[in-house]
Amino acid sequence: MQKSLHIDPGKCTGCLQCEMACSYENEGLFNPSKSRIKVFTFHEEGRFVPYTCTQCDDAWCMQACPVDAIVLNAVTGSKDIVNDRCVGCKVCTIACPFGTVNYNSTSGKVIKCDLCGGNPQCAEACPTGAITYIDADATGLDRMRQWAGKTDTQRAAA
Amino acid sequence: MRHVIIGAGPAGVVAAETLRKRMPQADIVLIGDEPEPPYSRMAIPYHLIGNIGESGTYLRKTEGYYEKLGIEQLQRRVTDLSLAQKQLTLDNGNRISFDKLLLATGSHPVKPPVEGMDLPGVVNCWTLADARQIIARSQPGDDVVLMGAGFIGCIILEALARRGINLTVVEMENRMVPRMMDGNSGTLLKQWCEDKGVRVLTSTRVTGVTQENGRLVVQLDGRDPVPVNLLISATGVRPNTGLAGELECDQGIVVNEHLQTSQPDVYAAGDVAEGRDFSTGGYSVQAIQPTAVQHGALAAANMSGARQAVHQGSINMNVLDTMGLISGSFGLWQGADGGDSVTLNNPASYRYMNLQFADDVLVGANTLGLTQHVGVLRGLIQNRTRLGRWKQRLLDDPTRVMEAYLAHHVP
Amino acid sequence: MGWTQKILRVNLTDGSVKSEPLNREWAHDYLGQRGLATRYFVAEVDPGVDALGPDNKMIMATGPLTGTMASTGGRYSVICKSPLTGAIACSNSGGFLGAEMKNAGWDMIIFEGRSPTPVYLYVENDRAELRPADDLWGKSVWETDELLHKKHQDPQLRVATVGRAAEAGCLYSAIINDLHRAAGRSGVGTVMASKNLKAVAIRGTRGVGNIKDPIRFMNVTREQKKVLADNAVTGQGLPTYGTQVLMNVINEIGALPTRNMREVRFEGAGKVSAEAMHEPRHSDGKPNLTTNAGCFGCTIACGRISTIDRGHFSVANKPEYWGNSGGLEYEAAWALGPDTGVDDLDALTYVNFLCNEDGMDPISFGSTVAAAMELFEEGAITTEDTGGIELRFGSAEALVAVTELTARGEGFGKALGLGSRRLCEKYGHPELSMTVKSQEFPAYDPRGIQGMGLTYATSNRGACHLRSYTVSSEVLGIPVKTDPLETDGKPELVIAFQDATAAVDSSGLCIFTTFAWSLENIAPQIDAACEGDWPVERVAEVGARIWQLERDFNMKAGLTGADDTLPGRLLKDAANVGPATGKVAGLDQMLPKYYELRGWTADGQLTDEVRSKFNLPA
Amino acid sequence: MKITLKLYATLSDLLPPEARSNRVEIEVADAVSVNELIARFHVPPPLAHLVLLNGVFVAPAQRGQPGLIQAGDVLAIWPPVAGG
Repeated sequence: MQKSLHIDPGKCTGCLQCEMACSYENEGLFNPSKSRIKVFTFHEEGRFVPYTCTQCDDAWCMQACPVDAIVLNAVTGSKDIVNDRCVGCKVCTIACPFGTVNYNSTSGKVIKCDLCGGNPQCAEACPTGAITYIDADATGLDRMRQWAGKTDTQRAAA
Repeated sequence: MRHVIIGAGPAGVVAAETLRKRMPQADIVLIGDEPEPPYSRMAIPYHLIGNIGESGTYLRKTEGYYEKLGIEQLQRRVTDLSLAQKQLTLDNGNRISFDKLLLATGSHPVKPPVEGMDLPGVVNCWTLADARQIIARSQPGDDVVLMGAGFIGCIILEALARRGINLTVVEMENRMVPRMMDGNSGTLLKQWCEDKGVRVLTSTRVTGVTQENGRLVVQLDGRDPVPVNLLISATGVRPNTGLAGELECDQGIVVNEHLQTSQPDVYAAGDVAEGRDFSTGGYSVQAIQPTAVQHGALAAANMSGARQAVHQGSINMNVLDTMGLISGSFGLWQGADGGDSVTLNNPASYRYMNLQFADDVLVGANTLGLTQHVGVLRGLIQNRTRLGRWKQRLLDDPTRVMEAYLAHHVP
Repeated sequence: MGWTQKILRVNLTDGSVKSEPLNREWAHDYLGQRGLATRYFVAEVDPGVDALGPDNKMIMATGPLTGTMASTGGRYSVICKSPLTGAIACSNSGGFLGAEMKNAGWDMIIFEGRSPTPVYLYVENDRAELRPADDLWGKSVWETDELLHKKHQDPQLRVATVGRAAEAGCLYSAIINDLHRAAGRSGVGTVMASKNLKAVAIRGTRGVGNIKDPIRFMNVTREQKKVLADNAVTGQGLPTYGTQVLMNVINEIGALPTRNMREVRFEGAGKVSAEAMHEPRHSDGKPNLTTNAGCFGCTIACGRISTIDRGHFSVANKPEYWGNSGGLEYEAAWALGPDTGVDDLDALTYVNFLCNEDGMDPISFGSTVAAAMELFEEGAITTEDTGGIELRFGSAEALVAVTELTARGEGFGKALGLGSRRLCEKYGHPELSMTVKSQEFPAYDPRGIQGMGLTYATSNRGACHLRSYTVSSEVLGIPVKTDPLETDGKPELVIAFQDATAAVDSSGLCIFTTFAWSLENIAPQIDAACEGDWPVERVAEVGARIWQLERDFNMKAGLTGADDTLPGRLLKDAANVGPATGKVAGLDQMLPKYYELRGWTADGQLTDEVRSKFNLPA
Repeated sequence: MKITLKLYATLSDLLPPEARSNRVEIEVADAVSVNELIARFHVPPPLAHLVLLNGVFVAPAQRGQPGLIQAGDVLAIWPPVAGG
């Protein structure tokens, strides 16, 4: 059974442990600015929303990449950046309508969530259960993907 | 069933892949007229910088990729196309017949109507062959003029500047990237480049090129001529419509919402196609990578089967890295009639943001210095998200686009 | 290492900004944040300096664990000489600014001099510069935060700023970061404003690395987070009810200072308690509390995010206050509520918003209003002084009116901005000021919690609960229960808490972890991160050294043992209700022993022996 | 005899419905112990952490003693809590 990240904003306190865990796993530093998951604060509403890539099926980023630097991870279903191939053209950053592929000016390449190869550290670190890594069926991922489908003008044919 | 695709750029390659996925048995022929494996022009600047070798520009990296998919590749120029006979002729005289044809012939650099553009030392920056010339002819200390500060010109600026050459950019419009960025941001981009030591002459025309003592002399209107070792011409591209024949053409080959040309078995995709524009609802040539890919996949879907895949229109968008300053443009960045807009302009920090609305829907944007979550600008535009009270919030502070998006799309 | 080993020195007088290496020897003796910044401060500033003059300095300092994955590792402190107390000021804040500073690559920022015109400091990693703030001067904290975000077009920018209270000279002005987290006490915001420094805006993208043993650090911080999660207080109580859960507790034991500490129980406590914040309102069916929130890296998340009833008189025509913002914490709720006799939860929440919006310490502010109310009821001030406000105990309308005035430095708010001691002296009744070293009390009556009497009297920054929170032991039984009415053993308890707190305040962690953690849990986290060996004993010794150093500065600044006292009301007027009935604060039974245990002379001066034991500067 | 019982924080829900502001007046046997009341109102023993009789802490060892509670007394109970 494929798993996916399930995010429950109602449980999030905005502590950013997820961002630190992510950056530590991927960059070897505690550095929220380089995190693949980002917590957005809705001050007026008193709401915190962690957000990252939903690993959508016909990934826009993957299709738009001109140099084959975003590939499907057959095990986890994630769409992974191949650093050696990425030239930093940023086309994927504008192609992703979810805003979850970001340019890292330090490396000159883009970064996105790769589910830490199947052991997402954000979920490990989350103290409140706002981020969990569970069976894809239970995550409401389908709902997200439906929406992705609406965005994806090509998929009318699918 | 034989599907022939002319053009081995992103539109052609994605179309071939899509066809194969949908039609395991079909003959698929991919014809490209350059002597390399299908590659990406987008990646050429990074090759010029030296970050990647030529193979780093290739669209697909796996060894034997096309063979494995059973896609027949021909490195040939198509010299003639007979729609009546459903047959094309290659430059070696061979003829190929097809059941369905995709024209993904791309575009070519415009040759400005200026005397001397044929002289040796005048090059385009479009193909890998051009890149080789530029690398060979721009040695440290050389004088180079880059003619045109459009998308291509800007994206190779850093590569040129890093080669240690003495660079002058000449642009006839009043700002950089005039077809992508508005006055404020285009002007800021110029200032950025000048701060980095690049001479940028806007509102300046090249009036002619001559040859003196083995060097070129670039004549400018109202300014002293500039002697150079190399003149790079990057003044825009035009669709390669040479094979269109009796197909309906305007700027490019006109296609309907199925990417079909006026001839039912002939489709067009990518830079050569004049397809539906998401923002305007009209038809235009976009000549950008995401649109090429979208066209290719959609055209192939229609070529492969009875079901009709409808193209809702591509959103015109661009992202550009000009010597480290990142700019973006989305949709109707020039604004919609009667719509509201908001601008944040901080020249001191090279940050700029302009959002354009129609009613309470985001329809366009220009950004400078924004690298995080930029894709949501596309998401908001393409979903026609009704922003409600978030419109006012964005008018108050346009940097909150990600929140505006999440507020509508996260339960 | 933990430290970035770089400090930023900002000279506001000449506008220069420069980087210098961290003094590692001092870091090894004082750890970071509170301790290390104090070490720099005493080395650079004459103790006799005018707190609001250009020669005072202001240091913003992180700890070695700030910006790391250690739970609550997001703290920073502000150190300067206090204009309120004349003693050393050290105010600690959470939120996200401290971690951002560390992410930008700085252990601390030292501000010196005074800018000729309003400026703000913009820091983006290595790049730091002073920029004009003429357009920000006169703006509230919330407006400044928004303007800076727009100016830099960076939603991730973290901002610490002063509001209009500080600009108007209010002596207990806070520095507010992230809209509602405060370096609140002792007027550090007043010092910042006196330097014409409006704000500090930081963006750090370098990250925090430099951990001595990263694998061990990840393991030990993970284990310790589990300790916090499994503990009933830090895992359940604080996230659910926040610090406000104390309102009913302290009232029940008869130690809730009420109406300027005239009484020890407040009949309206329940209406302004944590439990009340959970109750759905009659008007809109929503509770005051929307959610709990964590500061950077905090796995406890005690922060309150609250709304005010839109129909409440305080905000009825002010939609800008209808959204969520930082809600009531216990000390603020007490000072604004029981101490002023006001039991209107919406009014207190609104006043708390205003304290954040314009940067005032709600403890000092509420206590000062309480003193003013008593002055009013005694006839020492009249509506002529207050501009027509009937400043009586229990009046929510009066409280709201004077808060608006004080936040903006208008009318009678100017007098309230002086703080309780100066206000009461101005109107001829110094005995009505409930202060130590001119700083207002927090929310525990020493008649009912004896250890807090000694805590207040000996606190190095004037009356304060956060220098040694013996309530933890005397009331809550953490780590062991002691009798709150007993004075025996309290000097030892106070010293243990004072030293441990100084160490925690220097680490980058939050003192609230100590409801579940002791130094035994904290030292291994420091040890895994920092250069050298950091056994528990060394961390404890750092705490003791810091305490002595702060005391030393205060003595050199002209304070004496005579300042280690409490208002007469607490020493002479016995509690008349509850368990403490008949009791006064037994300070005289504790202070001599405290001095002795500290190794000080009978009049509270440091000895050469102590100086040499702790290797204090001359 | 009648006494006042107060349950706070997470224990609030264990109060009978007639309780107001976390307090309720109850009828108890003359020699009732604290522990008997803790059991009667289903307070899980580990959550009966802070037990105050008329504001004075009742140590765990005293909670089984009969006769500690007098008519008119106020017994207040909290789970482990802290603040500051």
